[in-house]
Amino acid sequence: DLLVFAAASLKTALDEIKTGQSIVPPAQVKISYAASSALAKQIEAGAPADLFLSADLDWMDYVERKKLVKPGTRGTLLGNRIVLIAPAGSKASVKIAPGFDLAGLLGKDGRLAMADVNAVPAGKYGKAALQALQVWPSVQPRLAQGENVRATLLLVARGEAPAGIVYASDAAVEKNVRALDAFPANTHPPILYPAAQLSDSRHPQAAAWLAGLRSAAAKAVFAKNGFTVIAAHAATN
Amino acid sequence: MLSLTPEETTAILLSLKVASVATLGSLPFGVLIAWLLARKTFPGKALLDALVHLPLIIPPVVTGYLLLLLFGKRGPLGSWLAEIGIVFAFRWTGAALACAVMGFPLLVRAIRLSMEAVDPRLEAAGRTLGAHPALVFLTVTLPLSLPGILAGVVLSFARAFGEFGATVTFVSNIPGETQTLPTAIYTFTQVPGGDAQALRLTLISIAIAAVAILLSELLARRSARRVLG
Amino acid sequence: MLSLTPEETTAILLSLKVASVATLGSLPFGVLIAWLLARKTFPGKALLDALVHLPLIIPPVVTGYLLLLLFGKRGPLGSWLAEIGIVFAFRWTGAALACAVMGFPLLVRAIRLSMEAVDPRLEAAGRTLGAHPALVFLTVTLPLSLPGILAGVVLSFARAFGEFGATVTFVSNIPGETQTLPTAIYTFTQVPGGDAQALRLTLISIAIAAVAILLSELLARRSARRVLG
Amino acid sequence: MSLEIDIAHDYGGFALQAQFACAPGLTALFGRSGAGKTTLVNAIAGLLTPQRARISINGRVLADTGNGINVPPHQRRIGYVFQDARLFPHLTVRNNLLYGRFFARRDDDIDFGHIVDLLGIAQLLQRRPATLSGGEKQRVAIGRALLSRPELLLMDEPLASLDGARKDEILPYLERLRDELRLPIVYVSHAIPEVTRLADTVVLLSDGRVQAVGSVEDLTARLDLFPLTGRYEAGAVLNATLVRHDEAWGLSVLQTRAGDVMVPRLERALGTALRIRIRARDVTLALTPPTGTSALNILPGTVAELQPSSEGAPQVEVRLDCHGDTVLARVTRLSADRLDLQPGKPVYAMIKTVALDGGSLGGRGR
Amino acid sequence: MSLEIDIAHDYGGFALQAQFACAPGLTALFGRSGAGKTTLVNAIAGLLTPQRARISINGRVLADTGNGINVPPHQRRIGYVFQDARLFPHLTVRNNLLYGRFFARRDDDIDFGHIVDLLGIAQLLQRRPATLSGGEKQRVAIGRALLSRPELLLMDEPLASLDGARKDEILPYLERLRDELRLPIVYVSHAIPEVTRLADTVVLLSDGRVQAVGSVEDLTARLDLFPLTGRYEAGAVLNATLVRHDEAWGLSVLQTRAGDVMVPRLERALGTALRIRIRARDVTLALTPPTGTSALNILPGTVAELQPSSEGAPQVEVRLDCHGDTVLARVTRLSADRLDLQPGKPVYAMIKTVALDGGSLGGRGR
Ligand SMILES: Nc1ncnc2c1ncn2[C@@H]1O[C@H](COP(=O)(O)OP(=O)(O)OP(=O)(O)O)[C@@H](O)[C@H]1O
Ligand SMILES: Nc1ncnc2c1ncn2[C@@H]1O[C@H](COP(=O)(O)OP(=O)(O)OP(=O)(O)O)[C@@H](O)[C@H]1O
Ligand SMILES: [Mg+2]
Ligand SMILES: [Mg+2]
Repeated sequence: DLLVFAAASLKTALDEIKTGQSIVPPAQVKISYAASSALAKQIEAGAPADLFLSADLDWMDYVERKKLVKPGTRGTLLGNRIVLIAPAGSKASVKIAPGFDLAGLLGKDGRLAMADVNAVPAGKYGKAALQALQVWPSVQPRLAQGENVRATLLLVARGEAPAGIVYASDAAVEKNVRALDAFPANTHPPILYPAAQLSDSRHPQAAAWLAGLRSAAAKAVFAKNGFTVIAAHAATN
Repeated sequence: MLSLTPEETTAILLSLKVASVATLGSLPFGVLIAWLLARKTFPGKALLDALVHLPLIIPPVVTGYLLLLLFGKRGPLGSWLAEIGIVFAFRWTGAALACAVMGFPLLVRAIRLSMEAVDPRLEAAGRTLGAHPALVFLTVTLPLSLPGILAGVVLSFARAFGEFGATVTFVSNIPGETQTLPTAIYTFTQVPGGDAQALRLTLISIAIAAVAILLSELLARRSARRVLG
Repeated sequence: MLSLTPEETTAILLSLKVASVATLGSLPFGVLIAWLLARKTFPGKALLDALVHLPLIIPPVVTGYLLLLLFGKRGPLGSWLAEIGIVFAFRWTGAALACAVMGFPLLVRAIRLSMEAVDPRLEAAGRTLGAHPALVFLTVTLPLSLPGILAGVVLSFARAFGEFGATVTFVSNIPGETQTLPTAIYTFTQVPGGDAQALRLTLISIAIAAVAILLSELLARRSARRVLG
Repeated sequence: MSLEIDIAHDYGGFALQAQFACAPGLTALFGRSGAGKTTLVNAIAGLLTPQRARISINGRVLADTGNGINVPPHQRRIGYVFQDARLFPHLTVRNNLLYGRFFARRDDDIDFGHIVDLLGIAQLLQRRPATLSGGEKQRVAIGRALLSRPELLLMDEPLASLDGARKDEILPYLERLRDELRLPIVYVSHAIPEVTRLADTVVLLSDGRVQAVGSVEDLTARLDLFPLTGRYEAGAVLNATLVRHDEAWGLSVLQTRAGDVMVPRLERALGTALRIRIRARDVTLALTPPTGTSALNILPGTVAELQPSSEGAPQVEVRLDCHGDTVLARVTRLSADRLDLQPGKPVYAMIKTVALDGGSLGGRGR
Repeated sequence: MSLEIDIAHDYGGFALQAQFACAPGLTALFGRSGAGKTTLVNAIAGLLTPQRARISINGRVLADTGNGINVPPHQRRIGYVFQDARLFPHLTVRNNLLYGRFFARRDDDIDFGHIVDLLGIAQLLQRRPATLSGGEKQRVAIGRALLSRPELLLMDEPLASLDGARKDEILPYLERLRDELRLPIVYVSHAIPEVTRLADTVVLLSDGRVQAVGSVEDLTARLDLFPLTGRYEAGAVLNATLVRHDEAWGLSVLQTRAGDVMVPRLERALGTALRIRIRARDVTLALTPPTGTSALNILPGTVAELQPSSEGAPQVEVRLDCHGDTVLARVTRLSADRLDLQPGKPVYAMIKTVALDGGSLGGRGR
């Protein structure tokens, strides 16, 4: 079987692509979804995976440094954006700009839901953006950092937190939240989902399957799920 | 390697507080439920029994999610409790609640096991000596269940000390408020190259918990010696 | 709502297999360690005691990672075991190992608690009747520890049935091989809109585990009735 | 007190069906192993809820299944010395002893120090039950029940594993409790000497049924009950009054209808009503008043009835009528033949004074 | 068998120090509650490792702290009837009984059915110990120990909570085990009748020390031990030979040096050597050979010694020399005075045949 290690956030899209008609070559494919960190360490420990789809660059770099990526196969598959969200019923409206009143949006004792700002990519990007916009010091004591983006989303969706920062792809699917505004792309490092074939991969269709993920049909599915499709020329990242 | 950052010290102290409060706070309920399960028959007992085990079966993240639904600011229980001044959301109390819930099956099982081993004939003797059943429970059943209570406390404490999934989902990871040792460890595991740091904190965590376990063993042995002579 | 996808059916069956193998496989070791802790004194006993509790204290992700380091294909134990044909890495056996390790403290504690409650005078009686201490253990101590063994098995099974952090870190989440019910649930919690799915699987998981728990209760009650008359 | 009992309980395999009322004082429950004694006592204590029960003490109804009354054990104010000691293993001997007293919350008219001394457990007070010897446990259990200040005392073979000397210390104390504090006692025992010495009423249980109820005098003299009471221990009980002390020889003289009986010196006031049990095996019969023997007591009477102890046994039990009192004698068939014993025949019963010792003499309750 | 014991053990507060050797047969351990009987028996079984011990049976050393020998309990082949029954609660009565037999792995010369019948536990075989009565538990425990085919049997108050009738069934069986299977038995009891009937050697323990060791004959006749053995039970033991059965009257005649003694019919072969115990309280003294009485046994003798039972007691113990055999009689001081008893004075000891029943007659070991 072709074994794909993919970041858990890609599940909806990848499952659709896997079962969809003729997007990728028909093959016995198994996809193991987990945190990028876990997958990377498993690859390091000799996991029999063929492809690795990471949710951030750091863990792909980690794997590549260990010489576990088949040279020339790494490319950027997708992009994403981070957005500021509020519960669906919220009346708030803000325009993200340098120094915007994020703390005011949180009210007296509200908290800003984010993924872990030191460990989870979405959190790291959010922190970078807030720093660039010079609002970081005003909200830093008022963070509620989740284990991952999903936890963040949940806090806002349940109204526990009046605002949060998540991927656009997440906000697009969750009905109970409303995206207030997207963070400008230049306020944080690019959010990219790299993909690569692993050096131990012997599966004959691995390369073709990876290519299939970049097909137009696949891109349509990704786009539908809120991801940014990266132009072909950036694929060599 | 063992010099701690202020943030880590805070996390350790918080973990101790959370685990202690979780364990001691759930103890009365644990004793009560264990007693019901060990000594009573009533309709719905099987249900209660299964319910107590739930936090073991349900993935911690889901437990955290359910706690959020129930005890969050908007949750049915959370909003009601907030009115009487009890707030769990984003507070260390919430972390304690999560840990208490996660450790509860362990606490109950251990106490129940010991209670079931208490000879009902001793309880009968207590009653013939004029003690109300509630007093018999306090003066006979409970002291004789001490091994189980200690074991339950140890398990629950250890579990609380290591709990992370439900806690972080329920009350997030707020340094100084809800960032316990395991949350801090988790953070390190998520950054490339953070292994060493994670391992360091893990060792600290183990050392602290080990001391707690050993203390409890000493206590248990002393109480056993008293009973066995 | 309860119609299952083939993948889910696979995950359920796999979970059952993993949890059963984990529990039954660890049982002999659990009994042995429980006996050592309950009845013997030896240097390093306190250490062993603390060691047994480790999987409770260490965050599951770290436990999974340590298992990966030890039992992975390149790990010191994993490479050695691979030579004699035992492979854990990325196999269901690995999931079972992870679950066994996570449930081990619960298993040992429950059994130990029951063993400590066995009256040593009965064991002495067995010995005067000519039974070798090992046979006394098998014919007296062990049967009388049955409540604890059952409780330990239930706790360990339930834990295994809900275990996710260590499993997914150690053996990943490969459908049909290592994707157990909790890891499948986890995957759903990681995608937007997966909540309903996650909840559905959680309910299924609860239902199955509840049946297992109730069965064990019946067994326990029957064996208790036999002893108490 | 009057204790009224009507109980039916079926374990499946063993059924207890007991109905009787007892006079004030001490009621002895007597019966073979497995006869249902402990079951009955448990029902009185409220530890067993029989399928049908009506139990009342002095009119206070403790249980009545008909009316749904079932006073819980802790409100029955019944002290229970269990067949197994059932000491609390986590408490010291002292705290075991004080347990009931604490919950009884009553005036301290039973003295802790006195009971501890009586039972010889003063040096054990700091110990825990696990290290006590069998008899020590039993003594602590007796003390615990006594100190709970019960209104009824249930004792299930309380002296079974005590040595004779200790028994001789405890029995008079039980007698005093019965008489001075008017504490009713239900006493289970296999030891006839204990029973006859203490009991006002004897209840004979056999296979879960009450075989006979009556005064000690009646039951121990009934020849048909010997298979249950035991042949060896057969004897008759006479009511007596203490009329004289003979200080010089250390003897006391008791007056009975049958005649005066000399017994070893009793520490009782003149005029005390007593019971004296004369075991059939201790009675030698003679046709003429014997002289020149060491037997001090010679009671004239007439043979009332002869009955072989059992089919083909070498002995016969001879019931004598001695001026209205019954005296039982057991003699061999050979002797009966040689002496030509027949109902109506006048004979002399010889009884040694030393045969009438502690086990045969009991203070009479009320 | 010869059992040699030399044990010292200190619990802190209680110290046992016992050194003695016993003759083959049954050794009775006798002593007050807390004297150290159970401790001693536990040491023999190997359940207690004394601070100093040398224990051997027939030369087989079971423990020798000097040489570091300590045979583990399961290899000692010692059957132990515990003071508390200690049945296995998870096994049926049947499996409790079979437990030891299974591990003994020896030829089945002890019959399961027979023992079950003897102990009257046939209808209990499917039950579990929790539902048994106190005496039923005790009987199962006896059966379990017997069926393990031990080479030495330790019995710690095995009959304490059994009724007289049941005792009378079990005691002869123990006698048979002792004599026919030559099974040595160490028997702890508070009941002198049991002890004297069965014992070849009596060990008197008091406060952890051996007070006296000797044959039943010696010890029960030793006047100085009465405070420990109990006055009530004082008596002398005569060696006898069964010389005649009197089928018509259901009697047997025993020959002793003191003279012929008639006892109730014994189911023994003529010529059997027996022991007969005559309790001092059962002996009436007469100055002339009594006639016309129901007492069948009249032994002539001379007064050898008079001793007051205790300071100021109303009785004296009279030791008679009857043609070389010792007979003890207890009479009041008054009688002694009236009869003018003096050493050297010829007297006649009258003993009722019915007083010489089950409790007094024991088969003689070897
Ligand atoms: N729970 C039970 N289930 C079935 N039978 C029982 C139960 N409890 C007691 N029995 C039986 O009832 C009978 C009476 O028991 P009980 O304990 O009252 O006897 P006892 O007269 O006290 O005898 P002992 O003198 O041996 O103590 C016994 O034959 C016993 O086996
Ligand atoms: N573990 C112990 N620690 C301290 N003292 C003990 C211990 N075990 C027994 N003893 C004491 O040793 C003494 C002898 O005990 P043992 O059980 O041998 O008495 P026993 O002769 O069998 O008495 P009984 O007839 O009452 O059963 C008792 O006074 C008892 O309290
Ligand atoms: Mg009983
Ligand atoms: Mg003893």
